[in-house]
Amino acid sequence: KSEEDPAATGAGAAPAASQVVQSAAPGAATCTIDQHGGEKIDLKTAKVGFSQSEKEANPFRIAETQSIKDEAAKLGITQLTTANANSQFNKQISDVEQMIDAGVQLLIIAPLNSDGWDSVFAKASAKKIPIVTIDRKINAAACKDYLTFIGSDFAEQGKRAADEMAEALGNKGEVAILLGAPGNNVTTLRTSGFKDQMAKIAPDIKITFEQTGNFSREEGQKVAEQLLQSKPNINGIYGENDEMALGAVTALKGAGKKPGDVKIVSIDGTKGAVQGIVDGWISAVIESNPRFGPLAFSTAGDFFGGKPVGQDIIIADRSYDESNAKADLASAY
Amino acid sequence: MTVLAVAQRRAGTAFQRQGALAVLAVVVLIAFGAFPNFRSLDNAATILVAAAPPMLIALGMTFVIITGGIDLSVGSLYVLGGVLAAWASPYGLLAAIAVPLAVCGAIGLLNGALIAYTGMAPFIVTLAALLGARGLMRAVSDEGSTTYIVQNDAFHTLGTGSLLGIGNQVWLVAIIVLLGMVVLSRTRFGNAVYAVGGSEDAAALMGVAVRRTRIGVYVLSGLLAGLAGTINAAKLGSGVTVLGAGMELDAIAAVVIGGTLLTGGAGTIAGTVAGVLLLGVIQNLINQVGDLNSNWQQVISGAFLALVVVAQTYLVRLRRT
Amino acid sequence: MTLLEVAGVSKVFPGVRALDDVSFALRPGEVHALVGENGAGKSTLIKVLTGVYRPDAGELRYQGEPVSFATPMDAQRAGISTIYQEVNLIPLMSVAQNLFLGREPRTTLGLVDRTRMDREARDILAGYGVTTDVRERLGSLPLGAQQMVALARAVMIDAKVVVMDEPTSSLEPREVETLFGVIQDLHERGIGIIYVSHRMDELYRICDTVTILRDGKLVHTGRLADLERVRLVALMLGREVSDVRREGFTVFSGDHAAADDTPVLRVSGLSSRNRLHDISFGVRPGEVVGLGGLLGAGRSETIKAIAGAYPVDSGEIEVDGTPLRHPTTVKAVAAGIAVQPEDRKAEGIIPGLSIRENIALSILPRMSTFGLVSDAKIDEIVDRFMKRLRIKASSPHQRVGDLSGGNQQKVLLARLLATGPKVLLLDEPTRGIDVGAKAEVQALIDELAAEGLGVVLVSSDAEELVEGSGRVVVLRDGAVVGVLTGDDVTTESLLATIAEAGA
Amino acid sequence: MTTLALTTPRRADWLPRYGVYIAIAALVVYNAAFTPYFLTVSNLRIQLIQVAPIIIVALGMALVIGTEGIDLSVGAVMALAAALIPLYLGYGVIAAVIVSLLAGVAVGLINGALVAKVGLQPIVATLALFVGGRGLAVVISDGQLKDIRNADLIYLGSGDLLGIPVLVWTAALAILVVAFTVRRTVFGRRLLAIGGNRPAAELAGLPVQRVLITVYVLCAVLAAIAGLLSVGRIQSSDASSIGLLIELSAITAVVVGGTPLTGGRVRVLGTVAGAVLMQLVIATMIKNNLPPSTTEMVQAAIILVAVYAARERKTR
Ligand SMILES: Nc1ncnc2c1ncn2[C@@H]1O[C@H](COP(=O)(O)OP(=O)(O)OP(=O)(O)O)[C@@H](O)[C@H]1O
Ligand SMILES: Nc1ncnc2c1ncn2[C@@H]1O[C@H](COP(=O)(O)OP(=O)(O)OP(=O)(O)O)[C@@H](O)[C@H]1O
Ligand SMILES: [Mg+2]
Ligand SMILES: [Mg+2]
Repeated sequence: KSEEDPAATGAGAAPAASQVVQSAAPGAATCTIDQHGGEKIDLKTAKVGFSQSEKEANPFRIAETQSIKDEAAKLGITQLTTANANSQFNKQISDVEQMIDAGVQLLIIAPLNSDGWDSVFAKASAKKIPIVTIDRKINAAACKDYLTFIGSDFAEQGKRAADEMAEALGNKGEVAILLGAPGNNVTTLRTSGFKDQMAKIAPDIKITFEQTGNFSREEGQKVAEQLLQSKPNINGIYGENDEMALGAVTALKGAGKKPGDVKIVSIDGTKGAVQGIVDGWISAVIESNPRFGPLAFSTAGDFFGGKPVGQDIIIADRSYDESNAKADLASAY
Repeated sequence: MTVLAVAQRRAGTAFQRQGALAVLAVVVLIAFGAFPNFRSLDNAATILVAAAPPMLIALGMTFVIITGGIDLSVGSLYVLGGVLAAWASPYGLLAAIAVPLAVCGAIGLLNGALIAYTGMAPFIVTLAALLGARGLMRAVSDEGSTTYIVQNDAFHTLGTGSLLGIGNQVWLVAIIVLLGMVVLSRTRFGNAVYAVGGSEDAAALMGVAVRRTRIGVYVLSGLLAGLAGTINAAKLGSGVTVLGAGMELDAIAAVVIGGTLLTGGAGTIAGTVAGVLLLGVIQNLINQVGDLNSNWQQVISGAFLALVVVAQTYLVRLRRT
Repeated sequence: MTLLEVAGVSKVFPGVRALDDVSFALRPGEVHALVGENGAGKSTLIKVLTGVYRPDAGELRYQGEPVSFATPMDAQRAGISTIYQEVNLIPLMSVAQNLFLGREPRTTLGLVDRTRMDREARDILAGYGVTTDVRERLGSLPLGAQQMVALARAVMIDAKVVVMDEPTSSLEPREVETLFGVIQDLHERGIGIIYVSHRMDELYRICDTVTILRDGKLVHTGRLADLERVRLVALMLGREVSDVRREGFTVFSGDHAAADDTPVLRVSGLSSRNRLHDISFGVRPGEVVGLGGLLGAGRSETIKAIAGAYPVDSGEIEVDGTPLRHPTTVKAVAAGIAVQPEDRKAEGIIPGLSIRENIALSILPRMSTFGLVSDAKIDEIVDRFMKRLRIKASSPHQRVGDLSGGNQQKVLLARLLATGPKVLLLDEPTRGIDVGAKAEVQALIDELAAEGLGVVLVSSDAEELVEGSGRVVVLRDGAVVGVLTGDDVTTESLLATIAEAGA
Repeated sequence: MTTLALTTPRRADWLPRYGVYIAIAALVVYNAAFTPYFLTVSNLRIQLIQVAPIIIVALGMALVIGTEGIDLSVGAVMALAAALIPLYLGYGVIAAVIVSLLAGVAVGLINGALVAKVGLQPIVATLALFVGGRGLAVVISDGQLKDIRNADLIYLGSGDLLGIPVLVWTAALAILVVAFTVRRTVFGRRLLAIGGNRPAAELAGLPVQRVLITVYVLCAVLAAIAGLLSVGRIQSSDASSIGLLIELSAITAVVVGGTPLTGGRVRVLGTVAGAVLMQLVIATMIKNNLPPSTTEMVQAAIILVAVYAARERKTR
């Protein structure tokens, strides 16, 4: 028997907001099965492999894996094999290679890292297996090494976070960044995007503190505690994911601050964070939608059906603030 | 220690070595029956290629553990090696290999020197090295945000190319493992390694150069970890920075499953090889099962680890009586 | 011309001045006895001579040249090889490897030439009466054989000086003879020998000169022949010749048991794996029962089996009439059995802990209320036993690891006695301890028997065994091959029994 | 044997004993000079709160290391405790706490049995649960991070008692209990004896297996306590990240505090000091906004220096 969870009640009932593609710029590169190679097959009977990068232990990964599985089930794809690399890159490489050996005809990969896929590409292109990479991009040639990338633009997310922060602070003040795991592309892009945009739109906002919270709530809280103690006059905290932002919220409570004393902006759009907006602790959350299932399979379907598919399918991420938080809470993941 | 205890230990290690090989054989047979995909040659090749870097690391770890020591820094050195290799690749094949080996060897030397001359516990010295080497890796890759791309075809083929359908690095590792066996069982250094682990004081009184031997094994371990990172970089085509966490523990587990005594003085490379392959095969099987939740995977790996080690110990007991 | 010489060496350990301005000289071809009480500084002096310790003061001269050995290896290279007090070989490595470690024969490729190594090892060891398979782990050999390997190793390198620190302490008579043969041969080859032993008769048999240490100081050096036995002992102990003569050397006064007493310990049909076969004997209160036999006969195993430290397959053990089922060490101690293991360092003392902690170890529950130890109670007990056993230490808080062999042994005995046992199992209680301490320990055993304890005594020293025990049970290959009682308890009949059982 | 009075302290003996404290002092001085708002109550409070769980775990680890063992599973235990809390919070905080402590007991029994009865090397015995334990914890909490709203539990992790955080009180209590156990109790002395020479302890009739199992249970229970307090502190239960890599921090604290890995000795206050030292290092790095690379290399250096100072010198 577990504690009643008001946030949970009603959740799931509400329609999970599925991904929407940004209206692709005209003339954006596309890819067809002739360009890529390989023969047309029926997705239903195809052997599909999905390689997840991190443990399904945070909302994003859970939702991502689930949506792939659900969609496969929905389309009646029976031969779906999944593997999880538990954040060990070498494991992900051998996971995928093993799938190729097992003769999968379509690979959906959530890469742990953007580089280091040469051996996989070598193996896959030999068998002309199309690779759809989701959420993180791989630094290689689309339509050749891999088929297409479906996901958010992390730098863009950083930019939008900067906009929200600038607005919340009225273009002046001191801001701290809770960085994600060091060396992670997501971290790098969400940081650069935020900084560049901030420098452009609000030069009076100084970024005086950057420490990693490793995408975890506990570490986010620890770092935030140290921050608030040694920089009492900080005005804003940018969390590169919701977990760290929520850690910061706990830290603020601990430091006796009131909602709104320190503006918090973060990225992901998990229930907890959106609830945080409702409660007034968080100013804005940029969504990073993990429900890749429908888009991934429809793209693959089009591809095998001979239709051209975009090489860079960027999804339009929503954003939450006090205006829509309450309404959209249920559709957050 | 009483003479009998030693006799038991002896029987123990002898059996444990066979034990690891036996368990491996059993598991492989079961897999053959259960999973059609497991039987393919490609799959075997995949397992071997994936096992190549851990094999090198476990090889070095075997030497260290036989001297009664332990090396926790290998995981970090592995990543560092890869990053340095990719970073140095533009300067040619030689540089791509020499630079990581030089740096990792140097860190191994530092480990060994501190352990041999200050009498600090290997566990803590190499734990510090684990942190230090990782810090160094972040420093050269500006906090890990830059991933250096391998820019040397010769080096690249070392990782991706293959000979007789088996990856080049598998051949390379096989050769190194064989060399390791010779060094351990047929050279004075090898004997010294066993002697130091068997009884440091006795070894010293018998005129073994204890310090030089200790330093030697840590340098070796450092070099092999660095090389593991290097060949891995050659395979991945870049110096990935998000690797190696917990690699040291996998290596230790493999060595122990291979029947090497953590207390030192006894152990074989053949056993270690079996240990590494065993872990690799298990991983492969867990994947064969298809959609197994990642957390369950961990539970199973843990349970299996306990199972193997406990089984061995009891088999040893039986053997004793 | 002197071969090896030290002048005015001193060595201080925390709390102890182990060597105090000691001088010592060894001539070629001389067999030089180095004697002294436990803790006199013999081993320390040897370790200074062989580069294990660096002296705090003093000069070391070798073949006339001043030298200082940084490591034992340096000393070895210079031709000084040593057999240390505790067998210092590597149990997990093969006999041959132990013999050749560091100087293995190599093939043209520079690889170790196993076949040649094994062959040579076999030939060399044969000369020392060791005929086991040289590829066996050294550890599987009996201690005696191990000692022989150490000896062979020491003599193999063309040494100019051979140092032996209590080499016979774990040798059986036959092996001792082999050893003396070797020494004789070295002597003739003009090699200098430093010989440390607590066994008087050995010293007088083979040594030319003697140097006596007491409390780290030099008290006498000169020709041994000119030195009367009692006088030597008097010098060692720093007592008057007269009282030494009065007390004599062995202090056993004989049997205290009344024939009709019911046995306090009864062992019947004890069998264990392939080491012990159907061993039965009883010990009456006040009786000292000796276990005789050669090394490897299974005496230690017998004792450990009784103490619950060695698996028992069948057989019964009764203490004071109450049977001890599935004995564990815990049950055994509770039942009143106290065991002093053969290997003091590995299984006896806890070197890192203080004398105090070691003595109180087995009786902590009695020293405590509700699990809280009372230091007052402990101090009282510890004080009593340190006095009674004359334990020599800077304080009850000294690390036992830093004590000399004899004193470590006494601390161990103190721990056993503190438990107020009914039965004492003593495995080589006087191995490697000096005449003074030896006499004290023997007297103690006697005294305890007189108080009505049952004692089981294992000793490789036939004399001690015979004089100490009222009855001797002779073992061989883990089985009883004879029991000596009454007037039969003599060295001759003991050796005879062992011999004929062998035949 | 002329005996130099032991009362005259040995040369350079104070260094091993007080090295850690000196290091702490040095660090405090540095921060006082260069870090704003360092010498403030609020800072002391935060550092204590953050170090408390590590101290609690390290104390258990110190006991295990005292027996010449090591326990890699403490992080997994924290995760298990954390995972169970929300499942039973419905029955009230007491129930939840008890359940999570029981989880600790269970893990401790397994580790202890593997070490004492089966006779595995501690590092291997606990490696199994290190690998599997966290996975199990995440399975139990089916991968979900669960927010905690139970006031009582939050009080345990975030509340104050007489102006001092409950977390800190708990750590202080744990220190006292462990110190007392080691110094004054039969169990403590036996523990040290076993660490000093196990075969000897067996022959001396000590209940070796029982003591060993108890030690591992104690260690795991302390870890469980740390786990549930952390849940109360971060006001959510995240089995996948709670106590991650804490085993290394704990071991570091113990060894930096001067407890030898070879067993036979346990330095409780040293362990606490070790934990505090490492906490101060991290705090200093964060407050001065240094990148991870620097932090890690500095940590490495400090560990080496501290352990070098605290190491046992061999007389030669
Ligand atoms: N490593 C050490 N640390 C501290 N004290 C020591 C050390 N080694 C020896 N001692 C002390 O030095 C003194 C001499 O010890 P040593 O071993 O030389 O005596 P010994 O003559 O060999 O005695 P035994 O006949 O029992 O072997 C003893 O009091 C002993 O306690
Ligand atoms: N034939 C044998 N088979 C197996 N182990 C043996 C054999 N002979 C000796 N050993 C081992 O060698 C050890 C050394 O022999 P040890 O001298 O201890 O025998 P012992 O009869 O106990 O003599 P003592 O007690 O006088 O030393 C024994 O404890 C035993 O474990
Ligand atoms: Mg001596
Ligand atoms: Mg014996």
